[in-house]
This record gives sequence, C-alpha cells and structure tokens, in this order.
Amino acid sequence: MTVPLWMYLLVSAAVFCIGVYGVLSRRNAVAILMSLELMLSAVNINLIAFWRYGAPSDITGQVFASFVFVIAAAEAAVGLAIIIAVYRSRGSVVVEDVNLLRG
Amino acid sequence: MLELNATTLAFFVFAILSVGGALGVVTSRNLIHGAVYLIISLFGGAGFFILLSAPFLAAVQVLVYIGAIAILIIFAVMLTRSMTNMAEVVNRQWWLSALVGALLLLMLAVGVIFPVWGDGGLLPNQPVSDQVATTDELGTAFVGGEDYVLPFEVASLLLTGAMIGAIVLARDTEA
Amino acid sequence: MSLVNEWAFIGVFVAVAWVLPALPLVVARIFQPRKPNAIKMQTYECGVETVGDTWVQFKVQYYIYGLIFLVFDIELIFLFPWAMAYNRLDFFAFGAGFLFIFLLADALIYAWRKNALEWA
Amino acid sequence: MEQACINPIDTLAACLISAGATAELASFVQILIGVVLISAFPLVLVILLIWVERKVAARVQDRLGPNRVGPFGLLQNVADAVKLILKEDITPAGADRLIYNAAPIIAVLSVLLIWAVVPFSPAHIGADLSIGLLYFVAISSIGTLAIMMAGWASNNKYALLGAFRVVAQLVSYEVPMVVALLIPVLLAGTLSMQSLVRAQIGMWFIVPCLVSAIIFYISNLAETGRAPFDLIEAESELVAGYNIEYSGMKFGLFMANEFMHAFTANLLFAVLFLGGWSGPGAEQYPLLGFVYLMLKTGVVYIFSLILRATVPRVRIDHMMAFNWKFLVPVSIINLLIAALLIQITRLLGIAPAPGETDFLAHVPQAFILLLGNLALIGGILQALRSSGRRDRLAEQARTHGDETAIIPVGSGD
Repeated sequence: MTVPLWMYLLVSAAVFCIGVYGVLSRRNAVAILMSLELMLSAVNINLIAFWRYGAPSDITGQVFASFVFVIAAAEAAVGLAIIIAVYRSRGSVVVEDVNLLRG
Repeated sequence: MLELNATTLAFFVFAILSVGGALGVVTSRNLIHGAVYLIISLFGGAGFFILLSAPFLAAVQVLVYIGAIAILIIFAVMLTRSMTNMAEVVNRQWWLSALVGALLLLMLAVGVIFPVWGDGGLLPNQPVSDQVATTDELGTAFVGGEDYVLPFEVASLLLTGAMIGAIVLARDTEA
Repeated sequence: MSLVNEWAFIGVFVAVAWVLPALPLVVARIFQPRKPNAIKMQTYECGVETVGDTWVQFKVQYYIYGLIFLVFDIELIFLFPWAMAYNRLDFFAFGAGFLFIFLLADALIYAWRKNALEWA
Repeated sequence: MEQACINPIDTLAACLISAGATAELASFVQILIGVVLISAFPLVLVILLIWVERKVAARVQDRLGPNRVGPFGLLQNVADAVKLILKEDITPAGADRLIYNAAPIIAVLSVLLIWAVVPFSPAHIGADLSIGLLYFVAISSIGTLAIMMAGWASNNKYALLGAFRVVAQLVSYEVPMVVALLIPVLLAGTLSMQSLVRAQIGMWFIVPCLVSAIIFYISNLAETGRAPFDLIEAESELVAGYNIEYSGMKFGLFMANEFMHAFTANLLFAVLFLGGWSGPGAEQYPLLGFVYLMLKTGVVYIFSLILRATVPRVRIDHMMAFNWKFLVPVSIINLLIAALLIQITRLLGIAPAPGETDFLAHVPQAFILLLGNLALIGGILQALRSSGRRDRLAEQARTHGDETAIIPVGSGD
C-alpha cells in the first residue's frame, strides 16, 4: 500500500466540503438532497480509510459503514417523499418558496 | 515521493472521478446531469473501497447508491418537474456558502489532516497491518454474538419505518 | 492470483471493453450517409409534431416501486454477510435473521394493505 | 493447480518473462488478452444466438426462418449487421447528445462486465472475485441506468415513458431475484462464483433450492425483458419503448444487448443452479468443463426460446402484481424455510461438511430441503386454487345475480 492515509482523507474532505457548499447554496430541494448524499459518501470513504489503515483486522469499521449506507438510504427515501409531497401541495421545490412553519 | 504504480494510478483516477463528479453535482443547471455527476462521484468512492480492501462495500455502493438511490432521485426529478426552467440555480448567499466550504476544507486540511497524518505527522499514515477482515466476518459480527445484533435489528426497523413513512408521504392523500 | 490482481482484471476490463461496442458505432459513422434535415430530426410522435414539453408529469407509483426496491436493496447489505457466515453460526443467527426479515416483511404487508402495490 | 500449466495465456506470460519482460508487463499482457477474449466472445456469440432464436421461433410457428443468406441462413445476421452499419442513424432534435450516444455503449458494457466473473471451467475465469455474486447483482443495476439514460436523452415522450416502465419492471423483479440468490449462498457460505460452482460438485443446487431456482429463472426472464415479460418492446402500447429514437447501429447495439443479456442470464442460471462446469472429468480436462457449461446453458436457453414463442405478453399491472404480491412473498417465505431447514439438518448432524464433493454425503440435507420446497410449492398451489375459486365465485355472483351464486356440488375445483 503506497498511498498514504492523508491523501484519502484529503479527497474525502474535499468531497464533503463540496457537499456542504451544495447544501447551503442550491435552491432546488432535490439538488440539496444530492449534495447531502455526497457528504454521506465522503463520510464513508473516511470511515473505511481509517479502518483499513488503523484496525484492518477488526471488522467494526465495515459495520459502521454499513449503517451509514442504511442512514443514507432512509434519508433519501423519506427526503424525496417529503419533496414530492411538498411539491404536490405547494407546486414548487425551491426551498425558499416553501416555508410551512411561516404559513 | 509516491512511486507510480497501478495502485497509485487507480487512486488518482478515482480521486478525479469523485471530486470532479462532486463539483458537477453542485454546479450543473440540469438536475439529470447532476444525477449523472453524482453517479460518477459515487463510482469514484466505490473504487476507493476496492483499493482499501473492502470490495463488499464497493459492490454495495454500486448497488445501493447507483442502482437504487440514483434511480429514486431521477424519479423524483421527473415527478416534481424540477429539472429545467429554474432561472437561478443557487441562492443569493451562494458566495457565502462557497466561503464556508472552502474555509472548512482549509481548516480540515491544514488544521487536522496534515499535522496528524501527514508525512512526519503525529500518527502513522501507512496501514498498521495487512491482515484484512473478510466479508463473512461482517456476518459474524452482525449475528454471531451480542455485539451488533441490536443495531442489526434496529436497522431493519429503521428501514421499515422509512418505507412506511415515505409511502404515506408520497401517495396522493385523496386517492 | 492475488486479490489486487483480480480487481486489476476488472479495472482493465472497464477500461478496454467499452471499445468493443463503440467500434461498430465508429465504423457506422464512417460508412453511413449523413443527410440530416429538420423534418427528419423531429421527435417521433405518430406523424404529428410534438405537443408541449417532454417532461410530462409521471405517476407517483414509479417512485413507490423504486422506494420498496431501495429498502430491499439495503437489506442485502445485512443478509449477504448473514448468509455467508450462516454455516458457522448457531440457532441464534437464524432467530436474528428471522426477526430482521420479519420486520421488513411487515413493511411489505403494510404497503399491500394500503394498496400501495397497485399499478393504477 | 496443475491445470494452469496447459493454459496458453499463462504459457505466453512465462515466455514473455523469459524473453526479458518484467513481471508487471507480463501480467498486464496476460490480463489484457483475457479481457479481450472474454469481452469479444459474447459479441461474436450474439450473431449465432439471434440466428438460433429466429430458427427456433420459426420452427414453433411452422415456418422455415432465415434460409437465404449462407448455409441454413447462417449469414443472415451478418447481412443484417452490415445493413445496420450502412444505415444513417438519426440523432433527434433536442436530444442530449453525450448521454444519448453513451447509453447504448453502457448498456452493452453492463452485460459484458458480467462475463468477467463467470467461471467457464475449473481453470478459466476472468476474475474470481471474493464477492462475485454481489458483483453480478451490482453490475446488473448499471444496465437499468443505461435504459433510463437512453429514454431521457431521446427527448421523446414515448421513449421516456417506455424507459420508466422498463425501469419499474427491472427494479421490481430484482428483489425476488436477489432474495432467491441468498439460498445458494446460505448453502455454500461464499459469494465467489468459482467456490459456488465447487460447492455443487456433490449436488447441484437446483435440487435443494428448487423454488429459488424457479424464482430466479422467472425474474431473470423479466430482468432481461424476455417473453412473457417483454413489455420493453410493447409495440401496441408504447410504439417501441425506450429505444424508439435510436436507429442504425445504435439501435443494433440495444438489440444485440438484449440477446446477449438473455443468454448471460441463462448462463448464470446454469452456473448457480445446474453445477456450472462440474461434471465427470471436468477437473482433469478443464475444456470438458466448458463444454458441460455450454450444454447446460444451451438446454435452459432453448427452453426460454420455446417459452418466448408460446406464451402471450402479460399486462403491466398484472406483471407488477405478480411480482410484488406473489414472487416477493414466496421468495421471502422460501428464504426463511431454507434457513430453518439448514439449521435443523446441522443440529441433526446430517449436513455435509463444507467442501464435501461426494454425492451421497449431500443426499440427506438435499432431500430434506427438497421436501421443504415441495411442501412450499404444494401450499402455494393450494392457496392459489382457493383464492382463484373465491374470485371466480365473486365474479359469478356479480354477473349472474343471486340465483346462480349457489354452487353446484362437485364443480368447486
């Protein structure tokens, strides 16, 4: 293994920060959700890199990555369902137009 | 310095795929293109998993993210007709968001990654051993003992809840 | 072959194999006549010009099928390792797996009872 | 392994090293040759497959089939391919050019990539990945994506609608397929394709996993868009489906992909349930194993062709109901029964040891599992009969009014 750990961490941090930018800046709710998926995927790269370099004989790292997959899937399923429901009642998926609390 | 061999070459290809795809996701005007970029970025992630000796998670990444979540996102884009005719892709504070992202990256890189795991850093940046746990050990971890059996069942419960909730939300209430 | 070598095979496969289906397209590009005109390029719609946007609204049912599929797909992360390790485990593993599948089947039964599986 | 010595590619690599090449270069050349062979084989095979398909369909319908070009019409498909190459292909106005052109290539690639993990013989396999079976499932999902891209990039309502239907069909039938695949994994305890075949040397998995073999076969028909699930090309409803705007060689690639995918699905059925290359003498003569595999695949493939020529197409709502209300519940119940019975045979001490190749050692466990499967089939048939009867009576009561709703004795089944 010739690639040092910091390179993996750097790539994962870069993807995570791009995801943060997307979540904060995009107006379309679906685009925000895609950026969120990017962030979760970056987290997983980070987890697995630490597992491989830190404790490869212990399976725990992969166990946690599996749970991140579950969270990502549940988030996507419910998030997209909420977007569809909001679109049906408000006719828009732009987050600034939709503020259910303010009415 | 790094020697150039198949592994490092693959690493750089995957790094370009995942970072480039991520940039595509946040910049593309067309959401379907955004979904395609997301898929490219996730492929890069799957490549990393293979390089990191976790091929099972690589296959799961392709299966779950690319096979299911990406499809679901494309369905949702079609359902909400949100693909085009959006005059402005980003909100008014986009430059602020970019600043936040860039600062965060700078902070992580300079403040955490290089001092701790960089060359000559606090912790070793090469693997401590090449004894890698295999996929069937994952199964043993889930159901072999008491360790992860509760999270294992809770994951199932969470998925059930997510599915029921999403069905309730997505369906027409009047139908 | 070692583990890395196996995946090197897949890597080379991805890098090389797409050339084979691309090749006939390139050959066709060389030999085919190319006389495009506006009427020929129109999208196909029973002889009439396309009315409106292509992005007509779709049934939410597509999303629901995709959703159930996603949930069952995620279940695989847990069931494949479970099945691989099954031969070395005891009855406790069966119980855990049974409960896991039962909880998921619950979601399917709910969808069925709420008529969310109907194509209509 | 001593068979490796007779592998010409290994011999070539050895020659390269002795001629002064580095080990990396030699192994790269070795990999490259393997890749080209494995990826070119299905593309050449598909020309023959289309001929076989047309001949079989013709025989079933009492026709001759292609018989003009070449002996027995063998060159008909070559002529068709030449025609497709010489044809102008049209990119519709408003299409997304890059995605539009990439879709057919990705579709073909997604099938070719499956061939990388198919064990052709004890000594010949592209890459014996430790997660081979999951790799197959994952790669199949890329094909779904290619169809979605084709339908969207065409900028056509019919193409998009067709793509959505196909994707709904493909993702739906993937669920029972994968749940059915779990049972061979339960028995073999591995995801590596070569080990899955080796686990069947004593007993083919079709015996202990009868129901999952049937489910896998049916859902594979749907996954590959074969009759009776060929709604992908429902001419009468959707003009042609997701590939309507494709013409010339791009359309040809989609068509070749369909035939190749169908054959690949049958190949995997033979590998996973019919023992793959295993047979008498296969370990000594790897080429014999390849012949066995092709024979087994051929039998299953011809069966699917006859099925195609005889059954009518199902309606999409029926197809979805069949999947979600029948195949998925059955596959889940089947998984639970198999897991329970395997655990019971292990408690009784009659389960074969891992790696056991003797037929007799497998008989007790396989017999118990087969009994469980047959009981499940019996239960399903009984449930179908009673529910069908209930529906029939309800239908009668609705159409004929009250007086005929009284059932005549003895006509109930």
